[in-house]
Amino acid sequence: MKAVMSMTLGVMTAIGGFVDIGNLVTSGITGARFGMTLTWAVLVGTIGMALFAEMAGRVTAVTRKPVFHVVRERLGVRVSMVNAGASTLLNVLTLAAELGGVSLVLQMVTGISYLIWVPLAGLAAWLVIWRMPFQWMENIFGLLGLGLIVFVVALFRLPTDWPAMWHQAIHPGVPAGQPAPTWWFYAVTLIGACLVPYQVIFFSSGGREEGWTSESMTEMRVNAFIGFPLGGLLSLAIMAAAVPVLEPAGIQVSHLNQVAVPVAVAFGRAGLAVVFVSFFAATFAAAAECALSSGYSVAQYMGWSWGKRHPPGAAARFHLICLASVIAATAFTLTTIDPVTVTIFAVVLGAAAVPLTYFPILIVANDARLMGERVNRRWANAAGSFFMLIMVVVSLASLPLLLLTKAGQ
Amino acid sequence: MAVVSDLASAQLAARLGLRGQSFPAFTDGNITDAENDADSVNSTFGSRQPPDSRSDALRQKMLQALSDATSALTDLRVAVRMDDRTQVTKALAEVGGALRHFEGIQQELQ
Amino acid sequence: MRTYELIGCQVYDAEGQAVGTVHDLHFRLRVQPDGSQACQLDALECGGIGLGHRLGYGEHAMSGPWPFPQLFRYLARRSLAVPWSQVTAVNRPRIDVSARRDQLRPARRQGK
Amino acid sequence: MTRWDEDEFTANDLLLDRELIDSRGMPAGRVDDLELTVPGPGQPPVLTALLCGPTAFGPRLGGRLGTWWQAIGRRLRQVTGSYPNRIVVELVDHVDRLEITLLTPRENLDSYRFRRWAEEKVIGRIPGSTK
Repeated sequence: MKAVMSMTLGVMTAIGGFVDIGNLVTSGITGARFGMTLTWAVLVGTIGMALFAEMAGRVTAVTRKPVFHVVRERLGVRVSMVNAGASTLLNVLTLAAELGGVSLVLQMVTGISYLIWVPLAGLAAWLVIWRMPFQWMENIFGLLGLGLIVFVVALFRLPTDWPAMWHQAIHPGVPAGQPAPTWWFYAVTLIGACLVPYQVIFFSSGGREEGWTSESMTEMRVNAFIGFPLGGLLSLAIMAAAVPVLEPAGIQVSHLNQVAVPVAVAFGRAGLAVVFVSFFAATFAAAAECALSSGYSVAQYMGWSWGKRHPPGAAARFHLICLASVIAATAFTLTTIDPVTVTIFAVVLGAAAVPLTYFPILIVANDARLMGERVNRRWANAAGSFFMLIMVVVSLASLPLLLLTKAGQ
Repeated sequence: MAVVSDLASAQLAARLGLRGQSFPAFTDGNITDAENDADSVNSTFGSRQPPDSRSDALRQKMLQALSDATSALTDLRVAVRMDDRTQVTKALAEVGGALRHFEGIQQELQ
Repeated sequence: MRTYELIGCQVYDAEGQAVGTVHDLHFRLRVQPDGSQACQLDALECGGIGLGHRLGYGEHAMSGPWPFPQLFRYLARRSLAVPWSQVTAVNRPRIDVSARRDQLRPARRQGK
Repeated sequence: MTRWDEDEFTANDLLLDRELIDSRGMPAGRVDDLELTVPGPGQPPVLTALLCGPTAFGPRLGGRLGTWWQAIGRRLRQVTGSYPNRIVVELVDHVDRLEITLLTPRENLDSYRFRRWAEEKVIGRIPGSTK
């Protein structure tokens, strides 16, 4: 019974944990502007994430070391330094976007400018890293993040034209009157939002924090193969909710509060309250995970002790890096750059760096000397290579599209 | 057209407010965002020089529509903050008018 | 002596022909006369593409993903093992060896 | 006597960049370089110590970044000269594909001052750092 309990808990936290500011913003924008024609991008991103998360989780469970711990031995000093450096910078940028998201949610609720909330959000995120036990952090915010299901329920209250949306999803194509490059740009942002580097860094390091062993393989696989896809479904629900409400009225999403409007139309104040709580939980959990991931990347590269399972004093430099990234992200967000724009840039730059983050996972999961009989099967390699190809294409297309469409104008 | 989106967004938010389906801070946030976006469109559009006379007439009409839109949004924000239902409904009518004005211009452009 | 003084050096054989750059050091465990064990530098692995070895593709233990095992085995086929006993001079970035290029046998990994 | 997982291996296989775990299971950095010494004339060099720290890591990085990294290391350790932290082979307990375990706790290793600085000057000062 206890195993089933912890399994369901794991799935729920994976669902709640999957969605972050990147998914909220990109799903809201694309739903309002392109309807459901970009459903395929969310599916590609989610399946790719589930696949590589399972591989990374398997490496962690078998070797009892997070996957990026082995990267420096595999890619050599220079290449792995580029990998660690790039993912740390990306983690800080994503952390800035997440802190911006948390502050925007608090602005939605209180009406007080988000800039006031940024330092408080940063301090709260750091306090969670500093003292909140790892399991609590996962469970509390993961479960609260489940509130996003309100978008799924809202679809049944809203005048949703299911056949038309289903048709759009099945026959993806640039909707009439919309510029093709912008459509492809948002496809890249949706895929990037699902494959944000910190998520796989956190998934595998978190697995080590929770002490996964070969016995916890099923729990890990349930998290990866059920938790993440359901998280992807939530992103689709947010996109779908915008179609019956925002698209007909010609409303383009450029602020986070517009993403919540469809639930207000469906359920009024009660619905809004649930959205506020789940938006807060999703972005706040992501902020804590981002800060931890920058600590994980640097500490695992340098061989320092890391993780929340040690008292902070025993992993001093790890906590120093986490603290520094929270301060840097808070300062970056306080420069009043619009958090939504920061999110788009973080997601697109993430998409550009995706192969750098995911390629080592594919390699390490194939080493029989490390993985024993848990090495990648043929299907895992075939699917992994297929998605790696997609990731390379997405990565090559991301920056040109960013410049061409001036971040999705 | 970005301004059409701002007008529609503010209109929807105000209607939700009137129907009690939203929180004051949330309605106000949506309308203020719309107003700020419309202002920035207004200022960037105003600074551009038209190439020839036909587009100059069009530009005058557009400038007029833009300033109507921004003032309508400001009236709406003020009304919502005063929480005065009649003022809000009046401002909503103004926003609706600006919206129809823009739809007219869009027909003309096609 | 430290590894960075060896790894990355260009190896030249008796006739001054370039054999390749050193990408790894091969060690063998030996029991010393006084009973203690020592980890002796047995040979320098040079030539070919070191990346394949680095990624772990040197020893047929990698099950995929296609095409990497085949690709890296092809790229690494020219890697040679230069026994340390035949090294005559080490002054970075050049290492001189007394043997001739064709006398050198391929790096141990291909055999296993 | 060090227990080796394999009796024939290469530096990249088992040694370079491997994580060092001290006798209490705490990470103690990574092997940034190896020290080889020739015991006598005509004899092949033998591994005598594992080296870690910025002054060991810098040269392997190479290029401007490497020299810059090394310079930082030298400044951090002017007290004991620029030679990197040395972990003699006799202190090594077991070497396998995953990690290298040592026979002493990491406090005994003269590892870098950055860890002590972070522990005492920054993290130690924040309440709750020892719980």
